[in-house]
Amino acid sequence: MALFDLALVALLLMLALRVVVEPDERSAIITFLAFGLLLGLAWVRLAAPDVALTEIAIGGGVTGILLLRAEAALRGRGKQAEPATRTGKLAVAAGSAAISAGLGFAVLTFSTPAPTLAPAAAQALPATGLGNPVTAVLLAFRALDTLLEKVVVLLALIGVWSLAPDALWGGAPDLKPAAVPGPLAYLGRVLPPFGVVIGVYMFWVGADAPGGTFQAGTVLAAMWLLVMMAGLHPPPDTTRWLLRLVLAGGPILFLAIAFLGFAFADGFLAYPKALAKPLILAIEAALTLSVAAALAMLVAGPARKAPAR
Amino acid sequence: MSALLDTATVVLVSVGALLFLAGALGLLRFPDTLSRLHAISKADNLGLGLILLGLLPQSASIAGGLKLVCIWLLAQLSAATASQLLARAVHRDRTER
Amino acid sequence: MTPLVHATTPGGFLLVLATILPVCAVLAILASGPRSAARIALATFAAGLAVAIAIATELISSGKALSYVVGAWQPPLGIALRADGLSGAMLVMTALVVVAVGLFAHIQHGLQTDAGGGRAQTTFWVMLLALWSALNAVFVGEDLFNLYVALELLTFAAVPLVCLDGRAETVTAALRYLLFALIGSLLYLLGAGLIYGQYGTLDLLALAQLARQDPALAVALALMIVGLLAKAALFPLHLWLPPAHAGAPAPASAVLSALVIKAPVFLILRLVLDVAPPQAAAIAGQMLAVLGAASILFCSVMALRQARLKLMIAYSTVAQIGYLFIVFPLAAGSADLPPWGTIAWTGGALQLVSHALAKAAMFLAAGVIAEAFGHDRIADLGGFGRVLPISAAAFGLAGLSLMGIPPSGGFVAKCLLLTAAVIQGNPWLAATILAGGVLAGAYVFRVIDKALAVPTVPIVARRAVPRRLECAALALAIAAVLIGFVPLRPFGFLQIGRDGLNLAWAP
Amino acid sequence: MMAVLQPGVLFGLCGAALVGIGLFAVITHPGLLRRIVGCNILGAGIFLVFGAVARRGAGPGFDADPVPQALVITGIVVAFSASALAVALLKRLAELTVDDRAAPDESRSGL
Repeated sequence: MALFDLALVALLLMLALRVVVEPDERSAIITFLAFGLLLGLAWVRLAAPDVALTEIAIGGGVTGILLLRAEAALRGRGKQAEPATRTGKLAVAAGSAAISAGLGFAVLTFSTPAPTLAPAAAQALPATGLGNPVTAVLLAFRALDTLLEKVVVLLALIGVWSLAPDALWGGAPDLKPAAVPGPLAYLGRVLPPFGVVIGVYMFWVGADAPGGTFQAGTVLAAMWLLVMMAGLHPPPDTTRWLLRLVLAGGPILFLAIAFLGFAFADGFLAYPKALAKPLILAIEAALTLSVAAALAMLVAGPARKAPAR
Repeated sequence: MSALLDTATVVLVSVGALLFLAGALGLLRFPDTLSRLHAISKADNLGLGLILLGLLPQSASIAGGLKLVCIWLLAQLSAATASQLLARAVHRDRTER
Repeated sequence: MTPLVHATTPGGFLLVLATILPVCAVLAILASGPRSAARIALATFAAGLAVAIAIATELISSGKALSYVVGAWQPPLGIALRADGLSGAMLVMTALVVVAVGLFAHIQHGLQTDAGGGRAQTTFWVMLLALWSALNAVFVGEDLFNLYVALELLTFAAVPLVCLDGRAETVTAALRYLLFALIGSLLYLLGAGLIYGQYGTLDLLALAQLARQDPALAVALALMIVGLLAKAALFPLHLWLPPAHAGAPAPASAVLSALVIKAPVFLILRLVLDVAPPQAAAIAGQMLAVLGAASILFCSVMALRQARLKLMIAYSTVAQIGYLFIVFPLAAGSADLPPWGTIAWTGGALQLVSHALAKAAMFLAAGVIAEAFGHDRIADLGGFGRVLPISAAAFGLAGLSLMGIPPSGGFVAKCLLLTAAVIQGNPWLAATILAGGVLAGAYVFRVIDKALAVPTVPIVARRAVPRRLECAALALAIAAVLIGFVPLRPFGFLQIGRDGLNLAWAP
Repeated sequence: MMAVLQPGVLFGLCGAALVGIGLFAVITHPGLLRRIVGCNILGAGIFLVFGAVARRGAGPGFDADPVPQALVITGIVVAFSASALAVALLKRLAELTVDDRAAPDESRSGL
């Protein structure tokens, strides 16, 4: 297995270097996507299937759509920063190498035995009623991070929306190409039912096995993007109440249950022991929808059509 | 019985992997996009099919086996669409030129 | 050594409210639509201010830090929140500035012809509220990863504020700011990962006891501090700040300059004082002081050379941030006197607060000037003091604080720092503090001089500006002056909740 | 030597190298889009270091420490949001600087 790991690491580093030196923008991005997929494999080798799913869905999937669309929009007029001078580049290369070296040194000198919270997490796991410790960390032990992170995603979305011209504020983004190729339209009709089933499945098993809100949300987001890009259903106006409700619904339910903890459990974000699992599943369900809507709208970008009044 | 199944797995997965290798070689060696596409899609479909077929006896449950079959079907669907889209793009570029 | 553990104190839930209330308002705005944004924001201001004051009152009455263990999951598995005296001061200061700026923006929005719900106005309210949550989360955060999420929340709230007007220059500034901020937070995150790998906890209180001299911790702290410096815009990582802060609308500039860059500074303070082992802290302190001194001198000169008022104020921000970094060697504690018992510590904290108030006042005054005359070219502002006396007064009073002239908060802060430098026999830092004061005097007087000038062609306002608008700036400037009346000695409030933490300083 | 080949160390070193590569790209690459990609490589390197830390935390009954893994999942989502915001800014900038030629033509590529 060590040989496999070494090959994987070598490949990852080669691809990363290729992304940096490749002159053609699109080739670089496609190389980056390959890098993202291989990274998923690395996560499997690190015994982190939850992260592997997230990495492949987000790092290899949705980021890919985002970057390729950006490349297409910027082609020929990509904004260039002032190019670095040769000495500047050398200095930065030296600095980056120093950071890498320091980091490698730190990784090699970590104290042994390695400190771990795995036993503590396993001990606290029954109180949550969950079987997947990663989900328990995300939605119980460190739920405050997850809650704030949801707000971060929504904030990024509002930030993206705020980049629309004033006249288009509140309007709909545009994802549909001028002419939808037949196969894409076909895929847009056939795949989403399967995708939705897979998304729901990932959310459902996430309580006890690898999977969970983020992975499921990303799959659902991809399906929605496919439908919008195939021109089967136009993106909604950003002021549509249903969209806003889905976006805010997950965090609002999360907050409501968090505040109820003051009255019915040990305080903010604590769950009553008997109800922990159903409550967490309810939060996860709402969050999955919120994540799906937010990620898809993040890829779709700011409004490009005036809102329907 | 299990030894027989294990042997089948080893053989099928090895052949599948070899097909992938052949597809990758084709991708690197063939001169133009369409023939590369041809090589990679053939090898991929068959290779993945053989590997999944080889893994089927190893799956612990019916549900697990069904998941493997689903993976193959979905991969078929996406690979077919992707090749179609790529071929169209090649065609469009040629006619434009 | 008895291990310190977090235990929820009475009133600890206030910390949760401080962090979560503005977020609730953001979600409410998202759910109910842009038209109600201003109303929800104004209601949240009242509630948030009340929470901040309640926290300060609780700190004073109990004399101990407030703690809250979120979800009753003890760290290191869970997350704790904690507010000591310094956090309490930051919370109150943040609430004051946010509320004053919010009222200013509300009056300013009222001047515009279109009804509420527009792009720039709605975005401003959402981002201001999110920013408040993020700042409070940074000030009460006790967990390194929780702090990372708070920092990212801060970035995502601050960047859209920079390019609210949607011009190409401001979008460029926003993009550059975003990239700097992202690199900064990623380096910080990397350091947090190394610390977890070495100690198995992300809890600051636990780390204060566990931390020892080892290479992983040194690398981690170096990465985190460099990342935070990029966010705090200390020389030479300040390049993103002037275009970003000068291009934003005045209320946005005010919060960006007064509050947003204080969050990374606050975290550096916590890392150096609470986590770093003494020798490492001493080395880091020296290096930070050199950069701080360079920042003061270089950016004061740059401020002096700016033709536009807002750019001048933005450069002045970088210079004033420099003062916060020369605190580190001056506040180096000794066996019998912990760092937070020194006068330099009090001076640094006062500088943090008084600069926030003064700088917000200055940017708001500059906003009034731009609103009235349609530009902010200093050369063409001759005699503006006759047209806008209140704003000129606000600018002047805020200027007192930046220069360090009595009576003002800045005077007390700089006086304490100067005294500390002299007592410690550190002539270079003493000279830097004095030179920075003189340079600040030069750039502030350049504007005051224009305000009082009698030009041959009297300047006329393009449009009338209501007095209410000017009063928000004046109120902040007066607050900055009032801080100058605290006594010149180590300030007890700032030491609340620090006594348990001197373990890292014991030899 | 064998210790280096443990996944918990090997991928940590890989992450360290990726951090350097990503950092170099973010600071020096002339194309702004590539800088955003560089940021993602930097992030990937950092997450791998977390992953290595998690893998080292394996014990009897656990393959890895779940806490750093959960942090990475949060981090990946935040990193994606950051990329989306940066890409939106970049596109807006291109629209603003390329004078106001009709509607920007991004519709050609569906993907």
